[in-house]
Amino acid sequence: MIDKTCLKAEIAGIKLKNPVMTASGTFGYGQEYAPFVDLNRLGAIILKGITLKPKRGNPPPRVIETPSGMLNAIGLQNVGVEVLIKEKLPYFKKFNTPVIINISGDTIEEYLELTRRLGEVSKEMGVAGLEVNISCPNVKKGGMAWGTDAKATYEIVSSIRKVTALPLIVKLTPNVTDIKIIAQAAEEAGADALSLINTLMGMVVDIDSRRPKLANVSGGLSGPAVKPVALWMVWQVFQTVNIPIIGIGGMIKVEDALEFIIAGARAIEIGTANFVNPRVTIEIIEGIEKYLIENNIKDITKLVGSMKI
Amino acid sequence: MIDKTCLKAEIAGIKLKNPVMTASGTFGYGQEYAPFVDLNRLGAIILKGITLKPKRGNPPPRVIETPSGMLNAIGLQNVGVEVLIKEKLPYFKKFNTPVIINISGDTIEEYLELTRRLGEVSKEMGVAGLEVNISCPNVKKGGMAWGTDAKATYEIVSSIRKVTALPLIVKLTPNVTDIKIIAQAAEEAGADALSLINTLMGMVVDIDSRRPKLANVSGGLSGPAVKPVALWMVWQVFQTVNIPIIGIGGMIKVEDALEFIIAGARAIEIGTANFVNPRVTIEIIEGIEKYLIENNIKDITKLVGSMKI
Amino acid sequence: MCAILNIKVKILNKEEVAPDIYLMKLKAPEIVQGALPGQFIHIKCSKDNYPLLRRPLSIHRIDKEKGEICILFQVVGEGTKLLANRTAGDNLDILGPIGNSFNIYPESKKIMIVGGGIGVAPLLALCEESTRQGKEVRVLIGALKKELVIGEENIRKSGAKVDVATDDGSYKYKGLVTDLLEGSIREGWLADQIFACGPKFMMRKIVEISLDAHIDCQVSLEERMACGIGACLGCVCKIKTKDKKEDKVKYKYKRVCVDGPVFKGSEVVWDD
Amino acid sequence: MCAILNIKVKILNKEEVAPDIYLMKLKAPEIVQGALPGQFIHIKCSKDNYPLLRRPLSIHRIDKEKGEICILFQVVGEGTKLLANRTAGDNLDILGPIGNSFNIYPESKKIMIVGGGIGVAPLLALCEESTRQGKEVRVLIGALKKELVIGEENIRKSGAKVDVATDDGSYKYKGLVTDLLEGSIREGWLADQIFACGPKFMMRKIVEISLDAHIDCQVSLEERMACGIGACLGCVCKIKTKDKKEDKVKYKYKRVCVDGPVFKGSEVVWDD
Ligand SMILES: Cc1cc2nc3c(=O)[nH]c(=O)nc-3n(C[C@H](O)[C@H](O)[C@H](O)COP(=O)(O)OP(=O)(O)OC[C@H]3O[C@@H](n4cnc5c(N)ncnc54)[C@H](O)[C@@H]3O)c2cc1C
Ligand SMILES: Cc1cc2nc3c(=O)[nH]c(=O)nc-3n(C[C@H](O)[C@H](O)[C@H](O)COP(=O)(O)OP(=O)(O)OC[C@H]3O[C@@H](n4cnc5c(N)ncnc54)[C@H](O)[C@@H]3O)c2cc1C
Ligand SMILES: Cc1cc2nc3c(=O)[nH]c(=O)nc-3n(C[C@H](O)[C@H](O)[C@H](O)COP(=O)(O)O)c2cc1C
Ligand SMILES: Cc1cc2nc3c(=O)[nH]c(=O)nc-3n(C[C@H](O)[C@H](O)[C@H](O)COP(=O)(O)O)c2cc1C
Ligand code: FES
Ligand code: FES
Repeated sequence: MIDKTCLKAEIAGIKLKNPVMTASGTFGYGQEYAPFVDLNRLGAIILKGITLKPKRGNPPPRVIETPSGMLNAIGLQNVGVEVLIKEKLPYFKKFNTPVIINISGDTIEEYLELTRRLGEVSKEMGVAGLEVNISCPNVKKGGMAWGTDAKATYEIVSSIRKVTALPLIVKLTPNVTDIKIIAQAAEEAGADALSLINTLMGMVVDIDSRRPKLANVSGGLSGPAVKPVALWMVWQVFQTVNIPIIGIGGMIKVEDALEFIIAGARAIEIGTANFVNPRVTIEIIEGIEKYLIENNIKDITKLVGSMKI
Repeated sequence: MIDKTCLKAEIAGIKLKNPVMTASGTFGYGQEYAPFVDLNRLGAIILKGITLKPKRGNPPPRVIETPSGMLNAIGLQNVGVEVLIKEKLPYFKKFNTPVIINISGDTIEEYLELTRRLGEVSKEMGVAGLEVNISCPNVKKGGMAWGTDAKATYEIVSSIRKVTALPLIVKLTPNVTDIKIIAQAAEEAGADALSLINTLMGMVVDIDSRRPKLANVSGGLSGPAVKPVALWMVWQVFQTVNIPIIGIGGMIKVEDALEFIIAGARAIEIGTANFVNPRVTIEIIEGIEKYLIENNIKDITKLVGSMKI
Repeated sequence: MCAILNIKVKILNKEEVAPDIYLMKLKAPEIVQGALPGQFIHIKCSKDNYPLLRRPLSIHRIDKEKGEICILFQVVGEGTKLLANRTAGDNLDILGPIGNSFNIYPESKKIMIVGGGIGVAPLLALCEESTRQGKEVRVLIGALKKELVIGEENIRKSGAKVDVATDDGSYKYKGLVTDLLEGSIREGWLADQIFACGPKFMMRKIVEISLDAHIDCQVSLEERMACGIGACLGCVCKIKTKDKKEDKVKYKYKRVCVDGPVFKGSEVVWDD
Repeated sequence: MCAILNIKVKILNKEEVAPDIYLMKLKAPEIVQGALPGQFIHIKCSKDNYPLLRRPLSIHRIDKEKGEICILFQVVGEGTKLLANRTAGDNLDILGPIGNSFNIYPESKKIMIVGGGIGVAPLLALCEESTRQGKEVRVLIGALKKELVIGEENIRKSGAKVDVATDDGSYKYKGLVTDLLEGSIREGWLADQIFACGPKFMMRKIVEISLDAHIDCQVSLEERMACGIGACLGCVCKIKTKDKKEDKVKYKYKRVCVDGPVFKGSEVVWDD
């Protein structure tokens, strides 16, 4: 048995100590989890989705538990890019973990302006890369509309590509007939990496009031319930594109993370599980290391996409 | 409080004692559940998907549990329509519950021949209607391909419509970008009712062997995990079409069934839950009746689609 | 406010104090020192991941000497049912203490505390702290019926004067606890602060009464939670904003978990 | 075969008989009369719906007089872990008895029973029935190591001759249980029937041995199950078909749950 292994990963040119990142919207602005997690140990931190202007978000109730999952309809409540730059990013100066900004907009112009603004400050504020959210199911305009159509995906990604040299991760929605086509469009448009999946559209009804349980009617399903769907999509996309894939969806224990890596994910994002176990990211990092050592795998890259069928 | 309520439903001209049916593939050929369920009490029985010729199905393992759900890749193993007619349908002569045949094929011609054959014997053998499966994710040819494209849906449904006067229920797949468009195509093509959802595509990986846990690689996700997705789709389709909707997906207790009815389902199908609790259909029928009485609802049709948003 | 910890605490005792209402004592020396009345803990009710999310429960009692806290909860669904099935000796995975706590002003002399149903849960700790600070404390408890009146004895023991209203009149005053509040104000017992926790309609009414009587009022809100630590923005409530010109809607969303759960009554926007 | 019932049975007793291996006694008068060696029950391990599906476990022992059955199981995942946590007095929701059972031919005089690991579970009932019918019974038990040898004593008590092989040699013969089988055949103890249950590779080897020795052999197969009653077609295994001309592949899928779990060794197609 070997006694050391290499967990390093490189995604879109971003160098990661290990492949474990935090999924946007589930780790706040990072600081909230600092009491539980040594942020220096994470592969990367992806912050709550940001927009050009602050966003109020949807009315409550915004979250509801479902069997082995949850629906959320936060509606992208966020402080806006300027407050992010002024008040949230400085916090990360003391850490050496890459910070990736998840961006959203109602229009292409908003995405572009946001990208430019983050580009301007990227060196100074330590923005390692952008994750372009074209898959948010909880906002009226924009959001998922981009991610459900290959042409729209190509258009927005290539537009963003033109205005930035920052590493560009495009986050895909599972609410599509064929995610391979969308993935290809994003790759052709210049994405450096793809992350998937965002949430599945869902609803829960209150049988007493006969109303939806979420004020927004629908919400996005996440958590263990969606893991099989996410894994299947990662595997599909892995066979289709040449850029790295970040797996997301329902991981709550190390075995789940390993499944994604074996199915082709070069890195992974942990979302809902943070709510259940705030130390889950660290436990998964340690678990991956243990698995690699026990299986005599000297470098995690050997495991990526190693699934035999 | 009222002391009696009416559970009757009519779907595609088929008269049901109550809205609770069994989902295809989860109730075998009916007889398997007779030790547990008085088949006369069911709204309708939908049998395992049938094809023109017998089908061997996929190699094992074919099923695997997932968080609050399961994946299956049976691959439509079935006895073929002739054995169905000769050996399976006669059993139902002693019951007065409508029997609906779920049909599949590799080509339009197969669907048509199957439809014609079942039409020929429908009077004699008591075939109440057909559920057209254009949404099976576990077969190589045909299957889901029809259900993921509006044009293909229109083509196959209108072709079948031309050769039969039998009540026609079209079963939709959730693996699409916009189920409303598919639903509309089926309605325009002459479907009498729609049933949704079939299973979501998913996969599970064995981290020891680094192989998919299902021999077929992917399978169809069902069970409580998918309920929020199914509910959302039922609600979407309910707002789009004028024909009745049969809700399917993850129901395991009466509250779940009520959610679907409130969201627009005139009837419901219970699938995976039969495996967990073989008497679940009866318990749900009784529970719906209790709810209606307690809420002073004299007729279940008042509840259908009563969701306020 | 001290940092939120994620720890395993031992269940020392569990008791069904009223039908479907449980009192549970936890050994939690790590968090008891920093814990304040009005704060809550976020609990993993089962040993596996089903149900998935944690459940927020108020800190009912804080015993700094023994290093113990109590929770008082009603079984309403799967999470609380599983929690009620946990037994003494078991370890419970909790996050806490969380939230801003009730703010007792040093200058306040008279404190009115109003609890409805299981809403009394966070109020015993508040009551004990208020009497400890030498305030004159009155407590009004509302419940559906006699068996569901909880905490009366402990609250009285803490030195507060207690009155009870039951909806069906099976115990003491028949009617709403808000009637008692109005009565006491009419009688001239004017508190410097009112604290309330209970059903929304009750708190809303109490806020109205307090505004009419010009008494400062704090309420403890509830909302469905995911993270419980301020990260997910799932648990928001509407809080009035100072009349900024650009802000047409005049409210913003604040997180119940870490911006609350206690808010000034006058700031809460009650809708539906 | 009697009808499959869905009943609640009381757990009378639970015991950890080896590391992570539990013996559980159930009061099940409704099903014990019709139960046969080789059949199984399909168990809801938890009280809620997580894990979702039932778990199949063989009937280890049938006590018709007392109306009791036993199960013997190894904790390998969530379902069996939850089952191991259930306690005496609890009710267990089961479906059963299910399956075709081992077929002891009336004319057989000598019976060889081979079990590997937890595969001995269904074999005690078979052994007791065989000796009851007056057969001469030999049992070979294989295990990884001494602590994991289970059932030896009860099997011996039933009147059978028992031999044991452990992989690490920590108890009796060091090596595979199939070595013992080959040895006994070499020594000239030729059974009329061989029954086997255990890991796939072991059963495959036993079938080979039995074919070479021209001894009729039955094996009990395992496959992942959903319904457990023949409806879902989830649990199939490959069974050879009589050489029909049209059938190129020469096998068909049969359901382990109701067409099995016991199959003729010579009919099973072993792949991967
Ligand atoms: C800050 C805070 C403190 C609380 N303190 C206490 C306490 O001390 N004692 C106590 O008994 N309860 C308290 N609650 C409510 C408690 O959290 C819920 O009753 C519990 O989460 C229900 O979980 P469940 O799984 O049993 O029910 P579920 O199955 O989740 O839901 C059952 C019903 O309970 C209601 N409910 C569920 N979650 C919440 C929630 N977060 N807020 C409001 N209603 C909810 C819903 O109406 C639902 O229909 C508190 C809630 C908050 C937000
Ligand atoms: C007819 C039949 C009779 C059985 N009798 C016994 C018995 O008497 N005693 C006993 O200990 N076990 C028996 N088994 C195996 C037992 O059903 C599984 O160990 C159990 O279902 C595992 O459930 P789990 O939730 O603990 O593990 P899971 O978390 O579901 O799985 C853990 C591991 O167990 C294996 N496994 C799970 N389900 C099965 C299955 N159905 N068949 C084979 N392997 C499986 C898998 O390799 C998996 O990696 C029997 C199986 C069958 C089909
Ligand atoms: C409360 C919540 C908020 C989320 N907010 C965002 C967001 O702002 N931007 C984004 O791209 N994804 C967002 N997501 C989606 C997650 O990043 C992730 O893609 C999804 O939850 C699936 O992963 P999980 O099952 O591990 O949670 C959010 C998810 C949750 C649960
Ligand atoms: C084991 C299994 C077999 C199935 N076979 C069929 C089938 O033959 N035809 C079909 O239309 N749907 C089939 N389905 C899908 C179900 O009918 C149903 O649409 C789906 O399982 C969702 O419902 P549920 O969550 O209640 O199980 C099958 C599902 C399962 C679990
Ligand atoms: S529960 Fe997540 S922010 Fe309050
Ligand atoms: S488990 Fe369903 S057919 Fe065997």
